[in-house]
Amino acid sequence: MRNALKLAGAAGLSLFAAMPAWAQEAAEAAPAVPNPGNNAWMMTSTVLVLMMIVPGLALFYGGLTRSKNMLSTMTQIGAVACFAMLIWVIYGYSLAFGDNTIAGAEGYIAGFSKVFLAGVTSDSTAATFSDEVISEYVFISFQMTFAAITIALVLGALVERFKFSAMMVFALVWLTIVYFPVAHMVWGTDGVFLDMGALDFAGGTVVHINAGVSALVAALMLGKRKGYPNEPMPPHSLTLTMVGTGLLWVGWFGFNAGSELEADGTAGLAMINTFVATASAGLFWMLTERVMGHKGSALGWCSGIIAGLVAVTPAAGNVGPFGAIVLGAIASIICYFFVSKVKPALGYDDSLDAFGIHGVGGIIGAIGTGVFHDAMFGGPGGDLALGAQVGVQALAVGTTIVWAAVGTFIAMIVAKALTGGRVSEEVEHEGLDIGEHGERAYN
Amino acid sequence: MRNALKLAGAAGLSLFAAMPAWAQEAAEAAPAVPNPGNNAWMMTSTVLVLMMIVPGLALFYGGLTRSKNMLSTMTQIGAVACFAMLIWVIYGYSLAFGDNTIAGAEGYIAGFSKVFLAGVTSDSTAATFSDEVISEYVFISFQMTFAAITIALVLGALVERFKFSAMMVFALVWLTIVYFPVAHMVWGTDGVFLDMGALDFAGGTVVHINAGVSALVAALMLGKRKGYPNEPMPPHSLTLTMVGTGLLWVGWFGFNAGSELEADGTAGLAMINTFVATASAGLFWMLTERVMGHKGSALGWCSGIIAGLVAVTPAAGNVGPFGAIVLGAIASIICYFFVSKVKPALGYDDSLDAFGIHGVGGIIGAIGTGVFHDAMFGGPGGDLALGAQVGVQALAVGTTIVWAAVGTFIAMIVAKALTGGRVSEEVEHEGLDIGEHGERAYN
Amino acid sequence: MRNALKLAGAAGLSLFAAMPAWAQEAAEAAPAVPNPGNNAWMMTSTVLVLMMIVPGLALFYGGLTRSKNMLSTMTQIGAVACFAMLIWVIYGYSLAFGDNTIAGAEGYIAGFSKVFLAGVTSDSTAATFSDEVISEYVFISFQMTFAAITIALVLGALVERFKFSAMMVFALVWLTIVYFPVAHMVWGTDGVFLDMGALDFAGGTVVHINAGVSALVAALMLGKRKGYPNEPMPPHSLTLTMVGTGLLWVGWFGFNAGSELEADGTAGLAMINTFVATASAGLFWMLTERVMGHKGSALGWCSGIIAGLVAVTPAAGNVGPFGAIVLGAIASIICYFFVSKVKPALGYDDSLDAFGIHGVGGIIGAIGTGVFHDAMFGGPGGDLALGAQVGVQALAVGTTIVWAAVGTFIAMIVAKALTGGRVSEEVEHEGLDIGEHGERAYN
Amino acid sequence: MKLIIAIIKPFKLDDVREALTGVGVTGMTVTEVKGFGRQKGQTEIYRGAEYSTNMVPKIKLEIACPADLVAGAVEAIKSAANTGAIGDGKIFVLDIGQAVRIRTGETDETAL
Amino acid sequence: MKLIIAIIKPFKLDDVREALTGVGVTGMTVTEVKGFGRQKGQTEIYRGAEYSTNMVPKIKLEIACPADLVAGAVEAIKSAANTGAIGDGKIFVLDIGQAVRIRTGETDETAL
Amino acid sequence: MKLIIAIIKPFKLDDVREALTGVGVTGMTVTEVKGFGRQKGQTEIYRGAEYSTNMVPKIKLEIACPADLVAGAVEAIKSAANTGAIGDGKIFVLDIGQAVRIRTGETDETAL
Ligand SMILES: Nc1ncnc2c1ncn2[C@@H]1O[C@H](COP(=O)(O)OP(=O)(O)O)[C@@H](O)[C@H]1O
Ligand SMILES: Nc1ncnc2c1ncn2[C@@H]1O[C@H](COP(=O)(O)OP(=O)(O)O)[C@@H](O)[C@H]1O
Ligand SMILES: Nc1ncnc2c1ncn2[C@@H]1O[C@H](COP(=O)(O)OP(=O)(O)O)[C@@H](O)[C@H]1O
Repeated sequence: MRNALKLAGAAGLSLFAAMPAWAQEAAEAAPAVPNPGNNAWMMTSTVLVLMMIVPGLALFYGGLTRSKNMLSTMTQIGAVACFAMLIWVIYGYSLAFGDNTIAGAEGYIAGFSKVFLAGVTSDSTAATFSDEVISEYVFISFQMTFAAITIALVLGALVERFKFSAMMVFALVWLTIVYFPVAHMVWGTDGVFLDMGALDFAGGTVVHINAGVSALVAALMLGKRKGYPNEPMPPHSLTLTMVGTGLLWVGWFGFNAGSELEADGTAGLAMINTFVATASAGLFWMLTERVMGHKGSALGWCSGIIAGLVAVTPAAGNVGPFGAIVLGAIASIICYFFVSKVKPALGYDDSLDAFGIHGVGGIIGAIGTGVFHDAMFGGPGGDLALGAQVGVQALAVGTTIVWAAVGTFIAMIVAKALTGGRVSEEVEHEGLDIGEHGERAYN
Repeated sequence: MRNALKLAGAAGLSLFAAMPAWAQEAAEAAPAVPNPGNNAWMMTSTVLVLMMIVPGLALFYGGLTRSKNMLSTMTQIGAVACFAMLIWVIYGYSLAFGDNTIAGAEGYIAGFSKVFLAGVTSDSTAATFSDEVISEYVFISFQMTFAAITIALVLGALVERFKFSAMMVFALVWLTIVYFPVAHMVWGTDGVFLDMGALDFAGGTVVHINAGVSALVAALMLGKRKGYPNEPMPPHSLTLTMVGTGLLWVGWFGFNAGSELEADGTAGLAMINTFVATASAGLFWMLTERVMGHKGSALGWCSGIIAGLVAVTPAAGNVGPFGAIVLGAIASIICYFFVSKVKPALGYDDSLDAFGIHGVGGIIGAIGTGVFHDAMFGGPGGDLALGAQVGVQALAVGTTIVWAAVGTFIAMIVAKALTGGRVSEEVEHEGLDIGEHGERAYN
Repeated sequence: MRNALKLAGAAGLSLFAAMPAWAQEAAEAAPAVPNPGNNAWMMTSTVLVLMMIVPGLALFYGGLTRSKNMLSTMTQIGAVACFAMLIWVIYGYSLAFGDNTIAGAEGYIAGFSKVFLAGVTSDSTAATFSDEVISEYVFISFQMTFAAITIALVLGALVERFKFSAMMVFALVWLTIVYFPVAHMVWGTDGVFLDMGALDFAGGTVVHINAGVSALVAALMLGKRKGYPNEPMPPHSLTLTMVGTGLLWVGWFGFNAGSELEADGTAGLAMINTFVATASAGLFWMLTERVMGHKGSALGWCSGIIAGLVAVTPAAGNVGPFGAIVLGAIASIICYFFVSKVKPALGYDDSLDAFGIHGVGGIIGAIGTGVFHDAMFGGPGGDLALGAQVGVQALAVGTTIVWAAVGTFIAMIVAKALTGGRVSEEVEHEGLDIGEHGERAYN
Repeated sequence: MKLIIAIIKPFKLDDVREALTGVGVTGMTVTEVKGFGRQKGQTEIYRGAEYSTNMVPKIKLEIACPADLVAGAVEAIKSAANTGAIGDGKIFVLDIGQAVRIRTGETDETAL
Repeated sequence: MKLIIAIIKPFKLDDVREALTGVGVTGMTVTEVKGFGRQKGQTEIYRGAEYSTNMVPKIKLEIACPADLVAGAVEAIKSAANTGAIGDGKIFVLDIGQAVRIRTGETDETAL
Repeated sequence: MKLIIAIIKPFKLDDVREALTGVGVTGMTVTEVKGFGRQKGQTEIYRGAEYSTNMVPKIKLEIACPADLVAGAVEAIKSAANTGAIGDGKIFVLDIGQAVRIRTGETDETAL
């Protein structure tokens, strides 16, 4: 979702310019009713984001684990998404998007006015960035899927050893003290990031930097998988990982183009950028592998696709297609080095590179959005004070990093205290499928 | 799809209230043209329901069978869906939604006026519950996918032993004498269930109770799989079952929110309920497993998800989100006990629990809709005569059960007479993939 | 996409007939703003076509190869799609849909006016066939996916031996000299096929005949897989092929109904035809197998589904549902014989039958559209000079065949010259997954 | 000590294992194999390409046991695995020179 | 009676089976195995993590046959499986003490 | 020449292979098998249906080696594969009558 205030004005103007006088009057007179086209697009987008989680992310992550942990990986993703949805309607939506605020926390968190969705009915609407509205239930659902996927992304660093119960406790605390506040900072009408003019079209900060940094901190606190890095742990099914990659790409259009909240031309821009940044990133990862003396790999293609999607998330409606292509390429190359060189050098076990791709890619995307938004690079942003915008972006990024790191630290402490955090050595060795769920993925 | 008459009035009123006078006049004067937003949403919904069948249900069911029957399971689902589509356009749509009726069968079946889609063109429209319309071809397609998935669901009780040819004969008879009449009772403008005021938003009666009860009767008539229950028959790929579960959930939004026929706020309500009832049911199944002294399982999560989706189907636009959460939890717990305790105790072989989840969950959903529709439980139904509504719901359920049981009995008799019904012992033993299709799923 | 000029007129008329006078005036006065419903449907359609490529086609083709080439097949599809997307925004869109033309090539290719999407912004629109518009970025994205899937389809004839680098070079040349010109002939406002009145609703000529013929020529030039046809090369996972088939069917609604560019009744017609032609073709392939003394097979069902989808592509909005059913059946039967009898007799190695299904099915669809468009067969075309229309269709088909064959010949020469074209015997033997990508699909 | 190698039909595994337990065999090692012999494999057809595999899925059992148990074990396998149809499989008996239980280091008959 | 155990390259299976049929062998049992020896395995890289497996996919054949057939069978395998490249595999011959055909109860050479 | 057959726990494969290399073994053949013995398998439950498999995944090693290497090899396996817990596995030693290297035709000890 982009800078609401600024763009809302512009879109509103152009819309009105395109309408005859009688219609303008009518539009002003009538109470807001959602245009079915916008509602339809937002429902479609919501469904697409769910598809990113199950089966998308479940397959992407699951294929990368060993077969003895396949069900554990998929079930943790599925179950934590369910849990996030329930928390969301109980108090999450209120804390992130409620219309009052907790005194003293203005700009950082909303209040409890919409706990249990108080007051929302089928006729309630939520404003878009122009003067249109969509059904509030649709908006709540759309945003619900964002919360669900973000916590699921964190698991990428923790699979193959994190207890199911620990994950549930972690999710409860983390969503409450990390996700809802950061979501409010970016998307709340008085949110501090929005206020400082940070550009973040579809939630690069809230979703990817947040998840990536939290994944890193949690992985450090949880410790390495037994045998890592000496024992070979090749992906048990790159086929499934590729299926997951495809579904993530497909679903990401709901994520990015849906964040416009309308089926308009800016959504179209977000869509084309989500195509080309991703295509560029997929190819550039493989190219980088070649340049580094290796074969271009299938997992490289997948990794590039995700890196590109992550990087274009904040940029989607904020840059031009050729800015997006360059951004995708840069993100892909840097993530490649991070994942293949920096991580092994540092030796921590971010098992599926949740930080290496979502964290690093998210940061590149956020900063890059500040650059490529400029008209000079084909962006829709006019001639900006480039340096200033980049500074604002960096400030938002930095704040998110610190917030996520501290919050994750607390959430992990609680999770470990209540559940132990990590499965027993024996379960880790036999696999979490049998140990935690009493099943095998393949018979 | 919900109670058309009652809700249509309400929605119409609120819509008009929101429009200036000139627009009201215009709306009355102009012949009905579909709003592209509603048409778009309904086309999207239709596509989503197809995705529920292939690959959704095919994977969900297929993953639960043994690998030697994988292709048989998937092909039966795919082929019977194709067959249902052809029957639908030839005479099914006419019998269910045609505008005349067969004398003496008013309320139970429509007539032959639309056989071969007589009179339908690109300009034909179908009314929604407000005064909007959608393209009739879109409506026919949407409803076509409902017929196709319902017959496919029945197969869950019959896999691993039911002949392909028997399935085709069964489908022809069953659709004709069970599905089309029951669909008319629920959705026909003069349908008896509609007439008595039964609430069924998206077809819980027609689809799930119908399919579940038919599955049970057919399974009893077909007999157990050789070796059941002594021989272990673990799912050959819970991974694929989880993929199917995800796709079913994703597609179900077309099913439930699409049943509003418009992209309005009630569709939004159906959407959010389909999220939270399902999330709740997924977690409550796992929780019940824990309470019963077992591990929370991946298949438990999947089973809960489906139970929740089934239960929320009649309720989707008829209850509030917190009613939906409770309904999902109840359905999940009861289905758990049914599937894990009652079925083994009774000893019949409903192989993939088509009755245990769709039948039982459907009944809970139908009755529960009568309860949670009430404003007292956060439903949109105002203060109702709760007991009376529940009575009406129960009557519709009971009628469906009897109708489905009798019709299935006849259809199975015919299928067995013409084809033998069951594959030979040898084929059952070698697997239906080789025996019926001459292929292996994995090489 | 259908014959723009003719149908545009008709649709415009009926639309205006349905509007009150004040609205007609308003519509004339206002500059074109996309209706959100149409934009929403086109974005959904675009996403659906991407899903056809990844994971759809990747699984469909991948499942049919041996497991040692699974990743190679999927990665080639993914990477070539990415490459096509980048080429598309750089100069492809301009050459196919740009608004100037290269002197002397009028009707065959557009010019360079929109290279790098020059001049396109979020406010740019593209005309539909009535007097509506959609966002140009959405139109570009939609068409981008068509270019991407077409080149990916060609790979079906080349898998298990074609070098990754060769494929990239081939794609660059082929898109430039085959795809962009043929797309312009069919869809360009001055395109020669459009001009002669050829009917092609969703691109049967551009996509399927083009890809199929090119696949045949390329396969002949590349040579057979080592061991073909003596060594058994059974599909390594028909399960995944069936998943791919399901996703292709689901996505094809974006392809076909999306080609209307609006969410109107004609899109509804395209949708229902895409259901029933496909259902018919799926069943008729299995039936033909039975008639020929074999078992009806899972792969037969899949093959029929694809044959039906291919055949209905040019016909989607141009025939009635029962014409579509017949067309699907005919395509399925002929493709069956082509693939099972003619190909083995001729002895070339079109590995996954890209020509046998897309080429042959595409030709049947194109000619059949000329026949079933006629009102006599329930088509929307009125009483036409049937013979004349069929002649026009045949001319378009013939031109495409020659163009594709010559262009592919050139592209393969270039690819072979620059990269060698084919992997070494050793790599072919070990599998391209290890040899070209350094990975295994399953561990 | 002897090593009994038995090739049986896969669906007979449970019966055979029970029969062996009945005669005092306490352990065995099981491998999924493919057998080639008199029994003909199934024919698969994919888009007109026919593959008659000739290879039939079988289960191989390896049972180490003291010499005096061999006769009973062979008999047990023979009757439990028999269906009377072609492809029921074979039993081979080989000599074992030495046996060790890894956990305890016990050797020979006590190791089995 | 002898048990011939042969480890060969997977793609040689059909050739070897034909060669064996040629010298009168009527049955065999086939297992997918991994071999460790002089031949080096492929290197796989996943996001920078390199795995050199050292394990190469091989096919193991087990052929029970009368002693007088052994020389011919070994020769047949040797020539059919030979590519001249490292990793072609091995042949081992062991003694079988007893053989039984499960279906008929026939024993020893008639059981093969 | 002897054929050492060892059944071990899967996760011990790397350790055992290294230990064997250490005592001069240059090749071996590895098979994934399931073992039945004292060690109990895991219980799986699917919708209330409980399956206790009794079958535990194991790795089978086959090592052909000269007689004088056997003692060392057995010792190496024994110590590398030992965890002290039930299910560590077994080692069996059989006689090999003849050995051939397919690539070169070398026979007996030089073939190993
Ligand atoms: N000479 C042999 N050596 C090793 N295994 C054999 C031999 N002959 C048969 N087998 C195994 O026994 C199985 C059954 O043999 P087959 O000839 O098909 O039928 P039958 O058991 O009735 O003799 C084969 O599938 C194969 O696995
Ligand atoms: N000592 C051994 N015991 C058992 N199998 C062996 C032994 N040595 C080699 N093998 C098997 O033979 C295969 C080929 O051996 P290798 O040393 O790679 O090449 P070569 O066949 O040319 O000697 C190995 O992959 C392994 O399966
Ligand atoms: N008599 C036997 N013959 C062949 N294999 C055996 C035999 N007994 C045990 N095994 C193998 O050894 C493995 C370990 O045996 P088990 O009895 O579980 O424990 P332990 O190794 O501690 O004695 C079994 O899983 C099986 O594969």
